[in-house]
Amino acid sequence: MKSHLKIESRQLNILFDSLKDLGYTIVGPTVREGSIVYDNIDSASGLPVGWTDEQSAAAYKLKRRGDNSYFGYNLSPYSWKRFLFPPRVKLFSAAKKGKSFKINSDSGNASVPIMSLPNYAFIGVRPCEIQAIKIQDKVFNNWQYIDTVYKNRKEKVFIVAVNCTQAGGTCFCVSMNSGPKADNGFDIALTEVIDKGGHYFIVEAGSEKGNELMSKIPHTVAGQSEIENANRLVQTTARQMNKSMDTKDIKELLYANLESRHWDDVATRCLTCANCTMVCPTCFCTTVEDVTDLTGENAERWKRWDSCFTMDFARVFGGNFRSSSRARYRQWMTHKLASWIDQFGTSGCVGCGRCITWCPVGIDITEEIEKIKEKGGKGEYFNHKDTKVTKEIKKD
Amino acid sequence: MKNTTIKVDYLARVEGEGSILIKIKGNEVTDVKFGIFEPPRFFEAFLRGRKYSEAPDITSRICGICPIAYQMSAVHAMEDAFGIKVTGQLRELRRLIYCGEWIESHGLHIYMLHAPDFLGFQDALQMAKGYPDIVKRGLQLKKTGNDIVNVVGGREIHPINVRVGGFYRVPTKKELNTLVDKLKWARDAALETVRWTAKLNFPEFEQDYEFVSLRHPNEYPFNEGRLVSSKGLDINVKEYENHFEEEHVSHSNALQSVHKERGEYFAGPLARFNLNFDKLSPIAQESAKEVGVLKGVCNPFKSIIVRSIETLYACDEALRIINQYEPPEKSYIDVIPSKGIGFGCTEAPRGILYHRYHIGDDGLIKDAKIVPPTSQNQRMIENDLRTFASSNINLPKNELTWKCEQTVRNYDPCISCATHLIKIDFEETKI
Amino acid sequence: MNSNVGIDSMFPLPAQIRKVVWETEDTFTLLLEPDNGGSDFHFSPGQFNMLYAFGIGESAISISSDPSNKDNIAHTIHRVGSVTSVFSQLEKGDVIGLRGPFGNGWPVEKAKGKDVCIVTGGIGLAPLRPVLYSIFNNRKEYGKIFLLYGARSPLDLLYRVELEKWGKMKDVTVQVIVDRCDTSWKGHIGVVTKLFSYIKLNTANTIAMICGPEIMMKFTIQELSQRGVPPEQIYISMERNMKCGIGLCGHCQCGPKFVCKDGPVFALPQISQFLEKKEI
Amino acid sequence: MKIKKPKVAVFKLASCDGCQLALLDAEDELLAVAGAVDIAYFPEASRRMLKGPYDVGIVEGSITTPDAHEYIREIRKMSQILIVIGACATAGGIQALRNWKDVKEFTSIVYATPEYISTLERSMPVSSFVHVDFELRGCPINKYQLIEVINALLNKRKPNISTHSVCIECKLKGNTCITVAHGIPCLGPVTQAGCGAICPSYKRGCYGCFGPMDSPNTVSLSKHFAESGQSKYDTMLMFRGFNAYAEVFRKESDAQEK
Amino acid sequence: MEKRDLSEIVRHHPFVNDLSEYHLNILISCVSNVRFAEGSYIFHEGEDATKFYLIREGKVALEIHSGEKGAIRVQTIGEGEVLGWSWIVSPYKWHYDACVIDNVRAFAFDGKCLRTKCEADHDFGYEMIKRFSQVLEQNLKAARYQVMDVYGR
Repeated sequence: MKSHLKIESRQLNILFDSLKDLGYTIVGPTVREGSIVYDNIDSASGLPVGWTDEQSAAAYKLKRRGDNSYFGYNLSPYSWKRFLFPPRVKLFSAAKKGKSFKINSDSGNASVPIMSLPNYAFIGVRPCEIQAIKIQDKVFNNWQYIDTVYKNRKEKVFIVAVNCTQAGGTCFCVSMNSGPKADNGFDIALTEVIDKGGHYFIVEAGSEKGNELMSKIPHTVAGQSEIENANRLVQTTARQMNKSMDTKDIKELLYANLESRHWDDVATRCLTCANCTMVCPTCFCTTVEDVTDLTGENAERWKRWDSCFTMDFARVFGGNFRSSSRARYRQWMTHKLASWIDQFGTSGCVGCGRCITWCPVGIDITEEIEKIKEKGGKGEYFNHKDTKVTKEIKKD
Repeated sequence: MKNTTIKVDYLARVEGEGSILIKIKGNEVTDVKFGIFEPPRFFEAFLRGRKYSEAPDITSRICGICPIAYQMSAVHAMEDAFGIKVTGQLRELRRLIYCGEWIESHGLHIYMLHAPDFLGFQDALQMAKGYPDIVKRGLQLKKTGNDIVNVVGGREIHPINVRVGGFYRVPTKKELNTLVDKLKWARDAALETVRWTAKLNFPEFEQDYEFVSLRHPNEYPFNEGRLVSSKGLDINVKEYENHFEEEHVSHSNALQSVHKERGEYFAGPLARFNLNFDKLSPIAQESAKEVGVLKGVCNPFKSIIVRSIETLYACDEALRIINQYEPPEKSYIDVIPSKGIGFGCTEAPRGILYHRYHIGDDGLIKDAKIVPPTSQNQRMIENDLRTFASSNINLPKNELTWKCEQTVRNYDPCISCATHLIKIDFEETKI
Repeated sequence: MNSNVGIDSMFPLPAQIRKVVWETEDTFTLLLEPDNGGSDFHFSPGQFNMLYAFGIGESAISISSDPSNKDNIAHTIHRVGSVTSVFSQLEKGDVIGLRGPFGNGWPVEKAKGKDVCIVTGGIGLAPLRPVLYSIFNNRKEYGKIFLLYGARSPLDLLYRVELEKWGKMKDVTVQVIVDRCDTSWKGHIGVVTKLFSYIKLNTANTIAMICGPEIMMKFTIQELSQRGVPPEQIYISMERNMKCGIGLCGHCQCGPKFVCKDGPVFALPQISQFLEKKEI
Repeated sequence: MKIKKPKVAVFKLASCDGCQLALLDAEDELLAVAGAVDIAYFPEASRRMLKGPYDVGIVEGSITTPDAHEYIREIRKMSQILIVIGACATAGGIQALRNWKDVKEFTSIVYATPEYISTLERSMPVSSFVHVDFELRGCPINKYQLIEVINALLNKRKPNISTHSVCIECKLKGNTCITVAHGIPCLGPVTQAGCGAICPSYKRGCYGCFGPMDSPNTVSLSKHFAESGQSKYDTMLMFRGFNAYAEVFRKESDAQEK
Repeated sequence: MEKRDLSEIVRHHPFVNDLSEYHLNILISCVSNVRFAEGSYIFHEGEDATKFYLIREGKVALEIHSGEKGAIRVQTIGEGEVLGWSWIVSPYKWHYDACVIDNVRAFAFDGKCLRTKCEADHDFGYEMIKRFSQVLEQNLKAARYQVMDVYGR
């Protein structure tokens, strides 16, 4: 069993200083114009001290907590995806050379030497976000071809996880098995405790780097009751969660309901604006843009985030595989919750609830699953033949 | 010159679609028409029933060259109607964004629209072949103006950040500081521009104009002040319509504004300069003195120098505002719309721009009146054409034609602005 | 198998055009030689390359040449968009970019000892030509070969000389059908599935490979199934909007499959459930 | 090696001039553009007015007069490729607000030819009269998009002009959604990207100046506005703005009046 | 040829190979053996549709004539297929020209004879309708796919 350590809250700044000493650029939660975002911060005072956020479908609000907690909020609008998998990267630049062309060797983000990348330390990574990073590892860094932009960034990052001591209004990590406590995938993990005993953090180190860092920060070995306090907070958080998703046979459910009338119903509400995919910590689709200068002598290729909700996404010359918004929403949800499992051996959803909070019209993925189940369950749209085929595919 | 007609069907290097027609019989100019055939767009009509808060964005679409002017006149008129006064840093930011528009618009006019006339080029792109560095300097100067509008307003054309009561978001100090080095360069470039334009060849042409502009007790006017003229006018903006009226002439899709008693008048840089020379910053005044252009300049061809001096002033003023800038707590003053009438008049790059709105209980616009600078100068432009053509009647036709075009360009007329309305009694139109 | 793994998997390598062959009015074949010589370039029938027109963009193009011929890597291209239009204007000696080969291939190994029935339409013949070459290179290892090929009109037929040559080979049946024509055409007219009337399939021992527009593949599958070819013996090649070619950009999904990395060739049971549904 | 430079002409119809100004506002690129193409007709910038035909015609402004009808057909004939720029040319512009008003009365005062009245009642996009090869959206257009279109034409590629929602741009920038976080009504989810999501970046709601995105669900958004307490009149005004006559927005604003 | 032998040979044709002996015999009562040489026309548009054919060998192209474009071939019918359905659909006129493009051997069935038998024996009539409606459905489907121009884009 891992040993639990304890840091007093007033010593949190030493953690910042130690990370800086190790050459890290610190990114953490901070208040910017009415929301808690992940941005560069210098010290613990940059954290959203005493702030929390209230989240529900299509609503987000900052509020005062009435205490001095550093991590008393739930989740920022954006995940760490922005830093590990930036929204726009240059893949290469190239120049014409006679009839041929030459790729400039140091031209793109893909070929940026790993040494010159920023050394990020992420502070305040939630357990669901750790799960999301693990999922992106499987997407980008798990077969013959890898995303070097992601891989190089991921390799260097130092992760300070913070376990959740309250549940947000759109959280359902318990259903997705991704929180409210992180068991691994971090360098150190903190649980913030404020009680009669004071304001302190229970710390677990999850890597050699983590142990090394802890050796630089004044700490004590946590007492049993303190550990229990922390555990109790996490357990309460799990119980507080008022959203859930039944994931049993969810893949089979969705595969069996590809023609459910319910997709038409969602399509009347869905704006196909793509917000859900942008804020999702695991969505990974990209497109490329080729550009030239006016002379046509120099060219660049850029990669940027894309979304299965755009009309161009599945367009080929002469047609579009998914021109209806019904098909696009179905693609997103079925991919996230079902086909992802076939592709990467894990669900693509971590239960962070961002797609619910940030959908401008408040479409709630957990509710939609319930409705599909209800309608499918009636047998009206449930095609038993299809489920059989699904099982055959599994064997394949 | 015998009987001849000078005809320019499509006047180039002005914003919008205008034409010139001058008929000459023997040694006499018998007819002059500065025609505007730009199609009318009925802004006053469709402003009715729109929310007061939409006026700055909608009226900015009257003109893509000076959208800030429209936004500023609109917000001041609305605030006047609701009895609100925007002060402090918010007021300064409004001056700053206006500086941006002046620098951009003047830069465009000096280098791309007007200077080619003096140097005998069809356009600035051709001029760039002979004077590459000068054209590049002009572009860079203009760009600095755009940069200000961009940072404060969100984009160069039809900025999105201006609202009644202030701004949607105020810039951070850091954002404004990115402009400082550019502006310092621009201030030097503007000074060079003053010196360069002063060396151009100017036709002998001086007229006894009535200059009309705003005048503010403490500053060179952008947004506020009384309306004054070189012939003794001194009124509150609210009284504008008591003293000025618009007339419809058959050859133009735009209304011509005249002083009720004295007829045509002159608005724009030359008017501002002559009526507010004392309020220019020291560096601007010095540059004027250096090139010998002083208060009382009455040659409209020299407006290119005055525009340069105003550009220099705007750079200087922008730097002053940025230096002392502290972001205000709130980006706007709360606005509670109420029934009433509001007036606004600000100094567009081309001259005074007057707005008047009648607002209902519901905050909706009941009636709007807008008088853009080009409408105000239109009659004077015709006058200048007549005088100029009469006194240069012996020039070869091509040369006279070009010189007449240049005479119009002295005013930097913005025809898109001028044709925001036509003579229609909207009162009778069912909305 | 792939030399360009990792960092440069997104970098196109220059490849010189050795020859341009116009197959029809709007379809042409580029014979390419990669910069490093073709010697490293191995591919399986059915794989594709991402071809790059400098500054314009990329297009996923199947390789249409004989896998045993290392000198000329052929791509038969239908001129439809801006990238392929640029390709259509190129000449011998011009250089384009190449990434690949990507994707899996046709089951040429599994088909050994069996009859092979190839059903294609339009440009769909191109990715199957390497299969025919492979089979003819190892002719004894295969049974009867059927090639059923549909095209828009007689003028749109690809590889006409080869079609004729193949048709004369022993135990090879080539049947061609067109959608429309004038009276000079003496061949079949109608949809490609009609050609099944004229051949005799040993359904239990036949591997079917289909490539063409999705709708054509759908009715071909129906026909094959009706005739009793088991689904696991039917293979199809899918088309999607491929951007990266290496399973990272997400564009080419069809159900749980990434067409670029799990396909483009699929055994029918892998994909049939999704193929049946609209707009998957 | 270089082939003859393409002849480009810039034409103006009913508009504010802002979109053609965007070309002059591209200070850093202007001279390069002028080097790559022959700007043969551009009255706002030059006295030099070469006759057609032109390789590329760029049109700003909407059709509001009978003369403009004829003019645009002439322009079409003269231009091998016709690009229309800005909300006026692509959707009738802000002056299309007249399309809802009774202009019969005042048009008959102004123009004597009654058979033209019906056409004058409306401000219409160029594509209602002639075939258009490319429509560049925006009130005003984004100058970088204009350069991109010219660049793409010169280099024979497809312009990188996205037709998806403003939301994607907004999120790429890293903005926090102002609708969700601050309750500010925003047309971003139904509006085409291209402006750089400036309004949300300045904490105000998008007012739709790039027109409808490629698959806008205005009905759902309006419903959400209503549920958030916005009046039908205010929602009507939002859709009836700078792209009021773009079909989807027009239908939605009409629906709000029912 | 003996009836017995004829029924054996006709039964080989896929169109009727699952027909009951009884119905096959009715059919055969109206049959004749025919040959057409390449280049000849079996029937022309507008003529009375007096027959249908089961093709045993060879190939027939259906043509439509349009003034300026000349003959357009829309479908071919070959071995194992059936040519002609107009005999069963009022007003019993051919809609195409049938041009032989490969020497044809076929069974011809007399339409008028069959129609009388269909009226007399509705079971037989229903059997015919079932088979010919399938031919019509396939033709319709094929025509639709061809119109879609799936390879053309």
